[in-house]
Amino acid sequence: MAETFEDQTEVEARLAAEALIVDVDGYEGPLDLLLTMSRTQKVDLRKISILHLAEQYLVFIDRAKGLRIELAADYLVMAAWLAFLKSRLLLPADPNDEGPSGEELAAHLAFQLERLQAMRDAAAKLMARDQLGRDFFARGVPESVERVRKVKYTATILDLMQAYARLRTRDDFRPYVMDRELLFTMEQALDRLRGLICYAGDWTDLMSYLPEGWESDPKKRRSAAAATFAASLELVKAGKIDIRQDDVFAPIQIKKKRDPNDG
Amino acid sequence: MTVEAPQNDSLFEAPPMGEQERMVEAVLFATAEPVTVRELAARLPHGSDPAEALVHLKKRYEGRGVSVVKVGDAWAIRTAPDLGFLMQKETVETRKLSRAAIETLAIIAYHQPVTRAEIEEIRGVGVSRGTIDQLLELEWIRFGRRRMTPGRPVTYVVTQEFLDHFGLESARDLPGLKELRAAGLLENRPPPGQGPGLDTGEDDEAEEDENQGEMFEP
Amino acid sequence: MTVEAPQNDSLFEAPPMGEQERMVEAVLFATAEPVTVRELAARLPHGSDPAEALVHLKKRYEGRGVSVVKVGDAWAIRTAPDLGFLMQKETVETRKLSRAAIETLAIIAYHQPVTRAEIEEIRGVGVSRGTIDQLLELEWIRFGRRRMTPGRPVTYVVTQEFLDHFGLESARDLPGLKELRAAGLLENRPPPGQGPGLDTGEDDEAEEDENQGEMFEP
Repeated sequence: MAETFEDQTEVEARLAAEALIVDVDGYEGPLDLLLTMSRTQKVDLRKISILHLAEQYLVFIDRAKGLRIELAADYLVMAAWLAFLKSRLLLPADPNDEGPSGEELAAHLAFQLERLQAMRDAAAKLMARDQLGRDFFARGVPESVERVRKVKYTATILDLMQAYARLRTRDDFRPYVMDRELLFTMEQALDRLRGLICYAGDWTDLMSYLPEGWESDPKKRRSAAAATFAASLELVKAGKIDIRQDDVFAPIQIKKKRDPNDG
Repeated sequence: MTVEAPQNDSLFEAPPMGEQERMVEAVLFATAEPVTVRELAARLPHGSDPAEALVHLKKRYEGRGVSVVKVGDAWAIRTAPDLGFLMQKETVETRKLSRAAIETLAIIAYHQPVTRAEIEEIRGVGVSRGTIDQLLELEWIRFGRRRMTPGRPVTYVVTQEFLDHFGLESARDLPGLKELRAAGLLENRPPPGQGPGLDTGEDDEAEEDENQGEMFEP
Repeated sequence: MTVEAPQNDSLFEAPPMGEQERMVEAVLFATAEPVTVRELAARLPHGSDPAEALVHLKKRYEGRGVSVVKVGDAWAIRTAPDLGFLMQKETVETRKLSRAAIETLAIIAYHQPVTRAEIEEIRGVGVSRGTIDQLLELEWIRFGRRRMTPGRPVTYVVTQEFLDHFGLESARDLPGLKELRAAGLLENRPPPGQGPGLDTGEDDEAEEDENQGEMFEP
């Protein structure tokens, strides 16, 4: 059955409401279906027969069920509610019944249908308006406002000083490591002295034995002096040289020890 | 004539109105989006009165190929609608909206601010997530204030883009709005007792009806 | 006034010139590219004379906020040149110099003229090209003389702008380590010996070196 309507437009299908197309999917819910049905009454929505409408709907649901068409729960809820409304409209009112009258219920349903129809009309009018990008147009080459973003960097004298102070004090926080390249070891001093000592027949200032390039830089000089002094003591101990210092803070002098065998 | 760069300095006098009109014209021509009076005021030299300049400008463009239109509280220049046929090349193919989306949009426009539950009540069917999403994505609707009712549901309202798209000065200019309101069709009328799928309104004490049934019959 | 849809049919007369002018106006406004006369002719109703309409339109916009200009052999509407400033919104953002930049700047200020290699030695980490560039761009440093050492590396010195910004009369006015310490900026006594390879001359580290060195002095 449904197939025979396949090619028809939705509108035609809807207008053929009396045949009651059993294509529930075509409707957006029970209210939509009811609104479509009400159109067949071809009267002002405020004057339609809700009773007639309810009967139509119930017949539709029955037929749909007969065709074993899956009906969404809200269709069945609506059917139950309409059956209830129908009974209210047909039977004399029970004076003890506290609920709303059938008339009120019917009036509200009519209001709902009319409101839905009104919104559909409004939607149609809205979509029929001239639309931007279809009927009227915006500027084709918008010159977007150029945001000239000027970044201004600031730094105060305090920032500057703190940065410098941080750099200069960084060693305090650095784990202690030997600066190897600035260190002259005793072994190096010993090697150097052993090689040079044979030429030291006379008392010579120990400081003149500092290696080349280690005399001026205070740090290197300190390291070389200490290593050379320690090496000289080692050579004295080994009996290779003599050492002397004339006064406090006077220069330390060394001399090759005369070899007893040498004569 | 040389125009001073904008100065937030009241020492400089505002430029003459004719000059202000030129400036508003330049700014509106330069942007595709509507520009608010406040933004115009911020961009024009200090002491300018863009609102007045707009009045002059609007008048100047009456009957021309483009016109100065009000969109919400902003202003824009748009081509005259009767010349749309010249612009086939510029036409933007918009995604076709589903019937559900169009109806939902209309309901939001005419009933705003409106909650999702209210939209569903009016349509008599659930509103799918995708429908609302699509409208939000088009920037035709946005979230309004939460309703001060239990659950504090969000509401939806239409945007400036919506007004711009449909050439409306404000939501009050929606077609047929007055008539719908007069007919009471924009009311959120609580159903008597329990309606189908509706929340409880106030329980109107049911009056006994004398003539049952066919009172709606013509 | 209603305009007929374009017809390539000479049975229809071309619209009046005023109407053609409106059409040209709308097309120029809405198109993204400048439009040639030929293209205008193709878009306007048959028999129109867009060249003439353009003359009228150009005249109409003379002295306005926007003007009709020729771009190559095509036409467009553009903001009047004297109103260009309206299309800019200047925002000034104040940002602190990065730590790398301020440290580099401090080293240059205290040690100028100084080579990049020297800055890196003092900082103990590499100095990125961007940091130097940023300082050059700020005009806080400039190139000094090349160092007469192998490779003849460039040196950096601070500029007058630097001195102005920091309120200094000369770079020599920068506080020395003693003063930094007195001001509480240096909490720890510097280690004996020096920071990595520095020699600032008049600070107390040099004194300490001398004192210790004396031990071996004759």
